[in-house]
Amino acid sequence: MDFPVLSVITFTPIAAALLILLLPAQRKNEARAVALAAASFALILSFGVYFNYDQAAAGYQFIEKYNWLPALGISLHFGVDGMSTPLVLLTGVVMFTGVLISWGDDDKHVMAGIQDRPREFFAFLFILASGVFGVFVSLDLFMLFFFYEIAVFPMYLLIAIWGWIVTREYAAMKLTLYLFLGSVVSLVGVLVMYWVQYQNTGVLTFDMLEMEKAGFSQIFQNIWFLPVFLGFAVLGGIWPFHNWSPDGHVAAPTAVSMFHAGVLMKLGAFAALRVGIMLLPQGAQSWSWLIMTFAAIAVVYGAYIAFVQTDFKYMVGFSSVSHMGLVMLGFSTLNRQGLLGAGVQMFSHGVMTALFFAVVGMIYDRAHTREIPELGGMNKVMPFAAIGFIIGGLVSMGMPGFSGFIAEFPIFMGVWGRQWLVAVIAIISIIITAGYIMRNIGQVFFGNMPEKFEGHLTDVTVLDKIAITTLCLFMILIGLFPGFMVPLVQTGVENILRLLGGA
Amino acid sequence: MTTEALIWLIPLPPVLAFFLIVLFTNKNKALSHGLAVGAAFLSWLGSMIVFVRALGVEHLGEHPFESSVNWLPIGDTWFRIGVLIDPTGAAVLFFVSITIFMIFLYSVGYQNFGQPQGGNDVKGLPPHGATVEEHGHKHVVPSVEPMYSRFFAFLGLFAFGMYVLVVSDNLLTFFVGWEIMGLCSYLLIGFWYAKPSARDAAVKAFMTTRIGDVFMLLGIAYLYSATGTLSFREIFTEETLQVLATTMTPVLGLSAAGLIGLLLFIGTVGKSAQFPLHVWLPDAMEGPTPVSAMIHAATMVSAGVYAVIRMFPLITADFTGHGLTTTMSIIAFIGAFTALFAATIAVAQNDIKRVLAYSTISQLGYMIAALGIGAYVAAAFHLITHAFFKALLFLGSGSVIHGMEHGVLHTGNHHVDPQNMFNMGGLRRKMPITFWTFLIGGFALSGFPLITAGFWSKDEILADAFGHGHLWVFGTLAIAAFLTAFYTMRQITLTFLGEPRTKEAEHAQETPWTMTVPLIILSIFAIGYGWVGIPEHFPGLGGLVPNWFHEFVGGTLAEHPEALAFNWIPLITSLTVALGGLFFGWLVYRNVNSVSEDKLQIPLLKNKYYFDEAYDFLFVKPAYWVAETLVSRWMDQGLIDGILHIFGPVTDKIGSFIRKYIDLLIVNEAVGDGSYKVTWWFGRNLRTVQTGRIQQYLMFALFVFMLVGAALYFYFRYFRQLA
Amino acid sequence: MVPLSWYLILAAALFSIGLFGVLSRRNAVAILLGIELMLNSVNINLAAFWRYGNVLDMAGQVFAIIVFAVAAAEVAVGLALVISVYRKRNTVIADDIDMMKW
Amino acid sequence: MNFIDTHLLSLILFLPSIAAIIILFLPKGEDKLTRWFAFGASLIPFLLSLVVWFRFEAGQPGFQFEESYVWYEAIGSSLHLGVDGLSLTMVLLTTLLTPLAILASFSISDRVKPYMMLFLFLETGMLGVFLALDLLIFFVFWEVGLVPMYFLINQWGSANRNYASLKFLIYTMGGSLGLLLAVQMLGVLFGTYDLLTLYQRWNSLEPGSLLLGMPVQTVKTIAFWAFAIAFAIKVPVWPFHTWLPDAHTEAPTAGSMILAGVLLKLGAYGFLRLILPLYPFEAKIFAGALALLATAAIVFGAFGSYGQTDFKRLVAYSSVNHMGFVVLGIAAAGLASGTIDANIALNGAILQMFNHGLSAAGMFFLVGVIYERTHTRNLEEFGGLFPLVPVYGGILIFTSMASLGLPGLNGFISEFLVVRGSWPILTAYTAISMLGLLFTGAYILKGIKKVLHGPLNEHWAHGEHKLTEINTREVLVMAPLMVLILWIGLWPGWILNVINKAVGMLF
Repeated sequence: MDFPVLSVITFTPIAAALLILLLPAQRKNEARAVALAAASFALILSFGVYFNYDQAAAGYQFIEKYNWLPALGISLHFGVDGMSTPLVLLTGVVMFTGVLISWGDDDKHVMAGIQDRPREFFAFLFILASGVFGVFVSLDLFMLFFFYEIAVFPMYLLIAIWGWIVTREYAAMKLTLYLFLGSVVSLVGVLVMYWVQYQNTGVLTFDMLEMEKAGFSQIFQNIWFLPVFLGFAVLGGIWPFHNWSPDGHVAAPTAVSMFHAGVLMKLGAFAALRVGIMLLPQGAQSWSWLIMTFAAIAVVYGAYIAFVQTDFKYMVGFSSVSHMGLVMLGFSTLNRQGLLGAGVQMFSHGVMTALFFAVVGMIYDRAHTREIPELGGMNKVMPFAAIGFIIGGLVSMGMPGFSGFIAEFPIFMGVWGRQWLVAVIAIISIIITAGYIMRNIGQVFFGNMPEKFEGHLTDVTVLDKIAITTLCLFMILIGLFPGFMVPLVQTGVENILRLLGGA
Repeated sequence: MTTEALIWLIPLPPVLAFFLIVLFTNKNKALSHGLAVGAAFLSWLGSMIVFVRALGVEHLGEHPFESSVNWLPIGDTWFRIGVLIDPTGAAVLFFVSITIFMIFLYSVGYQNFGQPQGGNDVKGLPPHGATVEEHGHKHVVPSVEPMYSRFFAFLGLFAFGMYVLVVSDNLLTFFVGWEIMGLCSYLLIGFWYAKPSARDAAVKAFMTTRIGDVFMLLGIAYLYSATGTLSFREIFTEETLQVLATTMTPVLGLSAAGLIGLLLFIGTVGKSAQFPLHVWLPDAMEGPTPVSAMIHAATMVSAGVYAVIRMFPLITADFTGHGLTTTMSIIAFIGAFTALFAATIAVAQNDIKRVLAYSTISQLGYMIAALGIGAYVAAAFHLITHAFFKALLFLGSGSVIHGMEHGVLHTGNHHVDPQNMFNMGGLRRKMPITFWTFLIGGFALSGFPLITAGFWSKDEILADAFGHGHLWVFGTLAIAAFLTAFYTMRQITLTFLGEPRTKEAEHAQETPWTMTVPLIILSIFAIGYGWVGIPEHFPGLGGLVPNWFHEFVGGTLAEHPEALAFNWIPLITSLTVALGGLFFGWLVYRNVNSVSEDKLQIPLLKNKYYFDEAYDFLFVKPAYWVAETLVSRWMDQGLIDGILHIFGPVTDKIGSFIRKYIDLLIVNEAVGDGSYKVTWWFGRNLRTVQTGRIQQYLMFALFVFMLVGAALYFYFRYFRQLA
Repeated sequence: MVPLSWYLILAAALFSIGLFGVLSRRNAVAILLGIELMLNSVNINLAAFWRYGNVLDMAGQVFAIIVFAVAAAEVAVGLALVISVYRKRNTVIADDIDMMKW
Repeated sequence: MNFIDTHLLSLILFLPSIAAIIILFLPKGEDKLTRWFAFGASLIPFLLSLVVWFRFEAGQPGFQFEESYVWYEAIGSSLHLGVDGLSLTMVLLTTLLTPLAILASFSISDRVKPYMMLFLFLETGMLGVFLALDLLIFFVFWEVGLVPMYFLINQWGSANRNYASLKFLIYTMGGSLGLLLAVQMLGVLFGTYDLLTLYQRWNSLEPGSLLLGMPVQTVKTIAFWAFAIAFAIKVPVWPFHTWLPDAHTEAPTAGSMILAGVLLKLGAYGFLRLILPLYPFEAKIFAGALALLATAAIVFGAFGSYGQTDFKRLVAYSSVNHMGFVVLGIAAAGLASGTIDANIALNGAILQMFNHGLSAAGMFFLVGVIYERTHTRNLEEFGGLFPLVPVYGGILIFTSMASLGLPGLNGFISEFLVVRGSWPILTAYTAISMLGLLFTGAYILKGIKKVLHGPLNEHWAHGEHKLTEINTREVLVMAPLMVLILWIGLWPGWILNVINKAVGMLF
């Protein structure tokens, strides 16, 4: 591994953030340009990682290891496997598109994107991005935690400063409390694991590859699995700790919503998988029923609530609660298909919901309302966005031919393998999803346009179109050729199954 | 060319004519009717050749002309279709081809070919006549039918249907022809579709016959699944019939043969307008007259009877010779009843065509009754003779109407109905050819002794009924025969005899040759055809000509029906009823000059026993109600959609319930914001400790310090020693 | 010569006076003076223990000197604060200086 | 050339989509170009399927022209295509109707590009179902077909289109949830979705054993109904039919043509391709229930049709009535599979699918033709139009007669075969269904009577409302249909031979 690609990816955003902060405040476009450059760079690198990952070899690759605090066995240990590689790519994509759509247009009639202090905005956004990358790539539990917190903290500022004026303080505070509470709980768990592992093996290390071999006792795993898993899963929006996320989505500015739903929630899910399931497999075995229950509830529950939302962003927010529920459902099956589906679903949902929020943001920037009944006829002014949203909608209702189906189908298969009843219950969500997606598409894009909008709305910008296209491409690509991603995820799944004792 | 090949070709010319006219020549009238009449002529020629060749064959019954080809692949075998000409077929082909040809020819004149185009004629309505300028003064002449070509196209298709039906060797293609005729009758009855009456009559005809057809289809399906074939020759083998006769069905204790026969017969009831499905036929008069002739005489209704004749071996499969089977008695009853019942209605009709229509129903009843009692030959015989003279009568009546219309156009008084017999009278002088031919037809219909064909066929039926001891059938038919003679004479009297009752009648004109020639030809057959079937034991005439028809057609059946011993009673009966009926008819109506003087205008009869009204009330209206209200409104839109529409709101309810009472209330308030509130509360209440007064802090510090100091002091002072 | 205890008593008394001053006076300057007294009492202790203890060990004196320095710095800062407060609010009464309090 | 030979089916399947994507890059505003391109593109699959049709060896058992590509290894699903006599007939129908439908929609001038693209995608969706030999692929295309149709209705439909399209989509998706679950279960049980494998292994489960903690029979029964309901909604069988009149009525003309012509067949095809082979036992048990629904569909469909005042709804209900015969035949075959009667019934059912495809498409097109001119579908507002549009009238009567089941035209053959086949098996139901057959006549004649016959409604006679005669393009759309209708009516051997052989080998 000549070129330390992972660490470069991880630290590019934060470097860019510093660079941006050095720029004078009024040089908005320079700030944007730097941001875009950095995002593109990260995207290209993550593509590189994605396509250079050797599926035949599987396992962890692009490994880098630097001592950081040897005394405590903390090292900067990076590496990706089949599970995290797609997520790295996802982060790159969302980051890139996020920058594009929040490029902003200082023209006063449009008021799209971010005009207010873009410099700071992008800085914080990129710090967040670094954190996200870090979590996905780090193989060191301490580092993982470290980046985790880095990812969570800028959220507060981003929402509180650039968010929707009405609820931003409330939402930001709520989000922060939830997430820190969760991470504290899991931190306790992590430290306990650290010490117990020390007692068992006599080696002080946070290296997860080592800790996998720690051989925690059944009792220990049963006790500590829940705190660790749930603590992380809070960020994954698991029911009943999901409530921060819709509020957060709604309050956050568009790009942040994209990051938030598209990547941050995956962060939680991924950490829960990496730390919870992979380090405490037996615990996962014995608690899977509970996780499955929570997940199943979340799936249906989220769909139902989304069905009745009149606020466009709340609708999307709850739909992602439902979809993240599917991810958790996949985890809880602990079998091949389920985990595979969950892995793909993390990517698929990330792209899809990012697209959703992007489009919703574009509409809100122009119509200045998110009340679905007040909207209508958007297809006339922004056909491109309409098509994008429709594709996203089809993905979210699990329509074959799109990534959603590729992801959900194996999840349900996995559930069949465990408990067919849950599959039967959870499947209801598909039809409800179809219901609200189609109804709202019909209203927002094809309904009658209120006369107050006539002639006042403008089409989306070219950058927006690029962003939409990029996101759509991934969903269709995976939908038509599962081979693009599935085998990769499969290698990761095999590793997990090995830890689970070849379930 | 082999006879089989020829038979294959017979139906083709008319259908070719149909397509050619529809696709290409419909703009050109002359070309169109040229095609149609030419086609009819070709088919007639072919039929004649086939007929003559058939006469030449010994035992045609055992070795008929037949050939067939694969048509439908069924499992490992094929369903074959083909042609078959056995004696009955040949005989039917003979009269069918002639009448069809005549009718085609007649139509040319009837639709006023060569007349000018009417000024205000529109498609879909009968022509109103055209005004022409003739040396000085303008006067109105009949105008040519606007849809002239279309008419011939339809006729062609119709003829095709009939030929297919006659020559087909299996029930399926038989049914095909049968239905094609149904379609054509629909199209032709509704030819003047812009007239609501015509339109409704067409629908009525189609639907009523379709009721029968549906049952017939079932019968065919049943027969097919029971025997595995639909070919007549294969079904009518000894063992097949035996099997059918012996297998019992749950329905009315009928044998399979009986049930199938019954189902097929219901088809006939529809087609041949037997009671209770007779209602469509009189309304069918809405069509142009040649159509009526086609439907009533030559083809369609005959087809019904022909079906029963074809199926005769099946129907009589379990018939031992004495004691009719259930099926046969049903058939006999319906036939006899229809014969009488229709005759009574005919007595009170004033429309020249309606009289004939009802007489047709009644005559068909004759044949059906005859078949019901097993008089195969007699039925076939009457079928043929009737075809001739009834076609003659219809065309004659058409000619009369045409003449009257001429008068109407002349006077310009369109309120005069040219079909009402009370507007006529004395036409014998105006249109002699029509009169004489009509007279012949009428006499044949009433069975005027010895010279007319009707006499021989009808007499044979009566003789059969009497000879086999079905006296009730015999009685009914006898009365019917009397009525027949009576209303026929009434018609002739009112139409031709006496003096013209209206100016229109005075100005009536003889019709062109294209119409009269067919009349003449047909009248020849109406007389001559009877002589081929004179019973050999008939006094006097018996020996002169051999009963060729009996031999020939009888040969169709497996066991040849024996000739009936002669008996005076039926002969005398038929003589008396025929002559008596004619005489009374003349007596009563010779000086009746207006409807009011007619004693027989009984409402019950005039309104056909109120059958239309009853059916409308019993079937049509309920059907509408079921369709529009029950199924569409209540079941589909009400019940099913109602249930579907519940889903949306229910989802909404559940969703908002979860959101309101679980998500916001419990998850959000209790768990989420709740924890934050608790923290807040503690902070709010603990902050009073912080006064900001340094002295207080220090006091507090000092106090604590002393406390700790004291504690330590005592600790060391005592516990150390204890330790 | 004078026994050690006398010095200690003196120091204790001085400390108590200082402490009393700190706790009782409302004038910020007075509080500062109190603090000074307490610091000086400490110095006395240090000096006394040096003299009666191991003379070669200089720790006592060193600490005393450190205390001087600290005291001087403290007085400087403290008085500066007091003066600026006085400039702003025309008072040196500790209780009235409550803008940080909520 | 060699490539084409070896990839015939996948070419047929994907060419339309490729064409659709090309359309995306055609210059804007070039409606004429777009139309003709779409038309031409849809002709290619038709020609290819003709090639397949003629190269197809009817006698040979099993599937032909098989192709298999890796698709979703992870869960054991591959893009496995192949045809037998049954699917080939349907493929031919689809590839024939699509160009006609596109030709029929040349009159569309609003957003031509997306319209044509959706149409071509729709074709791929439908073909996929017919060609798939992999359960998952089957399901994929089954669902994919919905989307273009939804937008065709929702975007180019008439007044009530939102309701209709949503009802169509949600209803069908909801119906296929059960199918989805059952498919997943099969996949989990056997680790593969390959139909040919499933046929054997699913049926070779010994009855005593347990599946997912339930006896095999119970599982099979549930799965059977899951399949059956999904297909029954699509067919549609009474009482799942109410989406159909709405969808048909609101859809654009060409949309209804395809909807009636092909989409309904998907359901019936599902019965034939999946239910009968996978659940012979359950099919036998529940054939009665199925036949009951079918009969209800026949009778109520006819009555419902008779009760309509909207011309298009009338025709829509007629589809319910006609597809009822298909299901009746299938039920009969399920009850007595293997017997000659069953074969006849199936022959009839499959042929009826094809025939109804022709006649229903024709009928809907004709309704569309007059709707485009008069902008009304209310039967009461027509009347006596025959003199104004003689050619149209003739075509309408011809097509109506085909759908009425007039002997000599195609409808009769199939209906007769169904009746003949089910009579000995389901005598009572067959007898009752005759009532439906009777009323078929009633509503067809009602349609003709109200539109063509009767006194001329002067409103259409002159002025700006003057009704114009059907134009050449429209006649060209009808011509192939009419030819086929007549041809099959007179000489069904050519197609029935293929069907019959397939039926003989399959069931």
